[in-house]
Amino acid sequence: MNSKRPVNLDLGKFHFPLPAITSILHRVSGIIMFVGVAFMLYGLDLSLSGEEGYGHVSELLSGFFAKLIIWGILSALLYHLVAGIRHLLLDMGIGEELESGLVAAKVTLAIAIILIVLAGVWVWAM
Amino acid sequence: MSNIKTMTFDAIVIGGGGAGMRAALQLTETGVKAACITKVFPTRSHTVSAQGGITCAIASADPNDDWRWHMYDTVKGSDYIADQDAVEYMCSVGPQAVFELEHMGLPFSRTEQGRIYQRPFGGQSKGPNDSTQAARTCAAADRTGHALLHTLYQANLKRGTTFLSEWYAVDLVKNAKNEVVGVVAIEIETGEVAYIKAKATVLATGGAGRIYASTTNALINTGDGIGMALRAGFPMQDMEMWQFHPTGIYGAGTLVTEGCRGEGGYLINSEGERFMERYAPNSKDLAGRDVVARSMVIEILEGRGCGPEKDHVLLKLDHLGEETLNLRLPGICELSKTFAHVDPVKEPVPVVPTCHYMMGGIPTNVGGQALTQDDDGKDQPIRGLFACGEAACVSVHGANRLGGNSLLDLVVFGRAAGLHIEEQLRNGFEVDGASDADIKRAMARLDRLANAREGEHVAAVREDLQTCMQLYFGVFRDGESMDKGLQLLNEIGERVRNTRLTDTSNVFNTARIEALELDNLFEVAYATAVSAVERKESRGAHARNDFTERDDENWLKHSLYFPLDKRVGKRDVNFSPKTVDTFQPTIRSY
Amino acid sequence: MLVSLYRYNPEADNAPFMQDVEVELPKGKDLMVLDVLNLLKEKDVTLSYRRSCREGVCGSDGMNMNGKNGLACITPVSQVIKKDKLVLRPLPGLPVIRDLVVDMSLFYKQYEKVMPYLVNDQPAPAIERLQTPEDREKLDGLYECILCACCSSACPSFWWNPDKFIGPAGLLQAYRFLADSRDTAQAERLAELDDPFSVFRCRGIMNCVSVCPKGLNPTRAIGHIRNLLLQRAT
Amino acid sequence: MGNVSSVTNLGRSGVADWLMQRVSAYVLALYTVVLFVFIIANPGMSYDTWAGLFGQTWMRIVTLMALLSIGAHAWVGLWTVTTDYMKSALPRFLVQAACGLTMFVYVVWGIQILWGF
Repeated sequence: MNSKRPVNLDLGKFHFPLPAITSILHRVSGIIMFVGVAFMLYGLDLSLSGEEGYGHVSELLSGFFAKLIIWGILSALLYHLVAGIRHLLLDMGIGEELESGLVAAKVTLAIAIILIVLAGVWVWAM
Repeated sequence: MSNIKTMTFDAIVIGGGGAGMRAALQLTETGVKAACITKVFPTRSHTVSAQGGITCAIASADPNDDWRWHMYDTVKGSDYIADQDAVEYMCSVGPQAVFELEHMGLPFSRTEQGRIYQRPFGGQSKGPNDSTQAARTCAAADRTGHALLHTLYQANLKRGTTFLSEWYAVDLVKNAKNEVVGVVAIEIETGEVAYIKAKATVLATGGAGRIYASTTNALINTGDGIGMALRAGFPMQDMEMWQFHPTGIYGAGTLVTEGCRGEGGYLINSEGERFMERYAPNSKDLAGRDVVARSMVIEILEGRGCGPEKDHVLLKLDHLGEETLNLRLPGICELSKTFAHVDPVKEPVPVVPTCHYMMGGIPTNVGGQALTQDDDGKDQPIRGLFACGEAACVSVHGANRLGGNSLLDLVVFGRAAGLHIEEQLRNGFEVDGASDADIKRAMARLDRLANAREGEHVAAVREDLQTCMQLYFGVFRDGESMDKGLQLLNEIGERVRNTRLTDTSNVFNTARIEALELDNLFEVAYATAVSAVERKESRGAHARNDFTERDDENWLKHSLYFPLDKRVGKRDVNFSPKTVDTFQPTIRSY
Repeated sequence: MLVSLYRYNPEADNAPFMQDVEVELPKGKDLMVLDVLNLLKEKDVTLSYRRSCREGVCGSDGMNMNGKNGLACITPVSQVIKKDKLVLRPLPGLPVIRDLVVDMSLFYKQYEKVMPYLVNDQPAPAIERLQTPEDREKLDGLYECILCACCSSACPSFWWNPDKFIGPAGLLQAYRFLADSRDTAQAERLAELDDPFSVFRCRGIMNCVSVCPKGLNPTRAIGHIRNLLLQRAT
Repeated sequence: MGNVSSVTNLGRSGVADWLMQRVSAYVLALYTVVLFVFIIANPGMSYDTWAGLFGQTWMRIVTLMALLSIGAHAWVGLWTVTTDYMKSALPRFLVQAACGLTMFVYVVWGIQILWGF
């Protein structure tokens, strides 16, 4: 009988506090980054292969689709960086209380969003 | 019975609260093959709700403290019908039992010297010749029961005690020689019924405050052990003695500890008067609980109650300061906010006397051995049956229990029962087996419920029972109204026997458990009512309007209720402590 | 008010389902969620849930109320109700025995793993072991745990690894004994915790802190354990 | 009693994994910030400036360190993610192996880039 027992794990039915959301986004951004590294290495390879390759990269970067990819990877990177810093602060015992933890999560999200927007502006301004 | 599962142990403990787990620990430690049967996971037992502390002369607050002073207070508090040999045992062994708890890890609050913190509690003095308020209640903030219960569970885990957790004991199994040889129990999770066979059965099933409508007791306090013992035909002692705690939160019934008053809080009426100064000029708010509860009811009856209904009084704490409240009474602050919507730091807490503790129970000797009387009125052991904790009546509380003595009772007599059983078993104690018919008898209630096609729902009958007890057997009693109550109880009893179970499933059927519990509530209520009618005097918690005086000539006795003929007899109080002089009954004043 | 109940009876149902019941609330009184359940049970006795102390100290009636774990007995309906609806589900992540009753054995097993008892290899003195008020204060916020499982069953790390990650409740108790000046088994305790799952599955999301009905902080305790493990390793 | 270990976790102990992840996090955070600042400080950067930066030995070494940090950091992270969500051993092992291989490729590729131009 035991093995047949249902488990209440309908994630859509639960309330997740902000720190939990920052955490899952951290995880998701990490996975995106893992794939993103391939793009970055490709870009680095090409850009260092000579004048021609460097020009090619610049040219690539002017395309909308490439800009989107770059912005996506940058967003993941920036988010992962900011949320990661929250983790490092948490390790030092900062933001471990219910309230401070909530503040830390809000600040994390706010800074990440600002940086991501700025990154977007920067990418499209290039 | 071939079709019923049998589990065999040397000893079983029914109840996983403080007393049961202390007994189980003692048994396991000494190598007895024992199991603890508990209807809730052990740390959900009602001991967890105890707040203020465990009273014991460990001489921390006062290096000259003496267990004899504690003994004196306890005997006086009991209004002189506690057995003095038992009180002597509890108070003298107490320190050892408390130190053992500390060694197990109980996180007691501490003094600057690093010793266990002790706070003043009601009825504490420095002996017969010095009524100075003593501070004798060892505390872990205001969560002593929680700390104690978890510590005992942890100690049992360490020793590897067998727990049958979420098993419900249905009835005792008696053999042809009237020996108790185990219990029929039901595993709540699966509905499976088993005969749990043992040479020693310990009833540590706690109290039964749920016979009253307003109680500080947990919903599980349904007097299961008392019910089982009564159905098995064994007598109950002092069942009329129910303690009403002065400070149950108004409306909710949840307890706020006497420690509040120990730390300096006091009660006020609608005129803002500290009225206990009138009733107990010396001890004031720290008089015996029966005295304080009665004073409160008188204040309310005389129109000095608080609130729109003028039906409660107030417990003032704010003058103690936020720091003290947070350090010493953090749980109280939490409870007050949740249940009274009041922050004790700022406002007084509305309180009202609320049913709290059953002083009566299964008569036992100091070793937890359950007793009955033979035809000549002499004590006879019930072979195979033991009891400890609130379910037992050793009797150390007599007609009124002192605050902090219940936790001490649990550990001292849980331990004592374990010691005593181990010794009995070591000396080759044996009982006869049970026949199929013996086991079948213990399953009768299950069979009735399984086959009842018609009848009333449990909840309605239970509610009427509780209302009846509240109305007719409360803080003040009188003959006429109790007769009315008893008559009503007879009708309710008929309904109890005709309840119907609409849920007959096996898996975690809580409706079945509640139906079985109702039988026990009724047994306890009925024993209470009959005993209360019979004791024609006022003593301790038993206060009658028609017999307002204590009657030492006729009633310096235990009452003994015999369930088979519903008769109340008397049993002598023990006035022969072994190492100290008897404390003679005098007028009890605080 | 509409109450939506998670119902499952293994003897009758193949799968759990939500049952909507209309409840008439008494006016002018803010009931606790447990009171509502008791009202419902009077009408339908088959509804199953655990309860005992009804004052928030025994830890029996942990459940998921409108998406958040807590104790039914000390949660006023007004605090959790959304759009006049109360949704009651069993604690997440633990196998459901029936209705709101979950199988807590995995939870208890994790608790047992941390040696939740005082170990002291010195002979016991005739009185209590002394402890300064300052040392005793270190146990505040730790020993008060009531084992209701609200925290662990709100923790995704515990959902995914209930057999390996000790979970917030167990770790809080692990630290309660690590922090006790009377305990002499610190090295042994830490050795038992130094694997990638037991402690380090905590991702610091603090769901445990946000649901604890006693206001305790397992995240902080886990941080302390991690620091002790680091000190031990370096 | 409480000890659980897995052949695929890197450091064999929780502390070692944890430390590795934190140390690599610091390296990566620093590297990212420095690189960002360099790029932003040089708008419209020419190939020579770019290649000049990566032509220096210290930058090559630092970049290699960052790459190795990515390897360690991602391994601990991905190992946690896979053990969280993938409950049957073989698929989990295959995904973990694929991740490991990818990381190896990244590092070798990186070395080729850095020392190959």
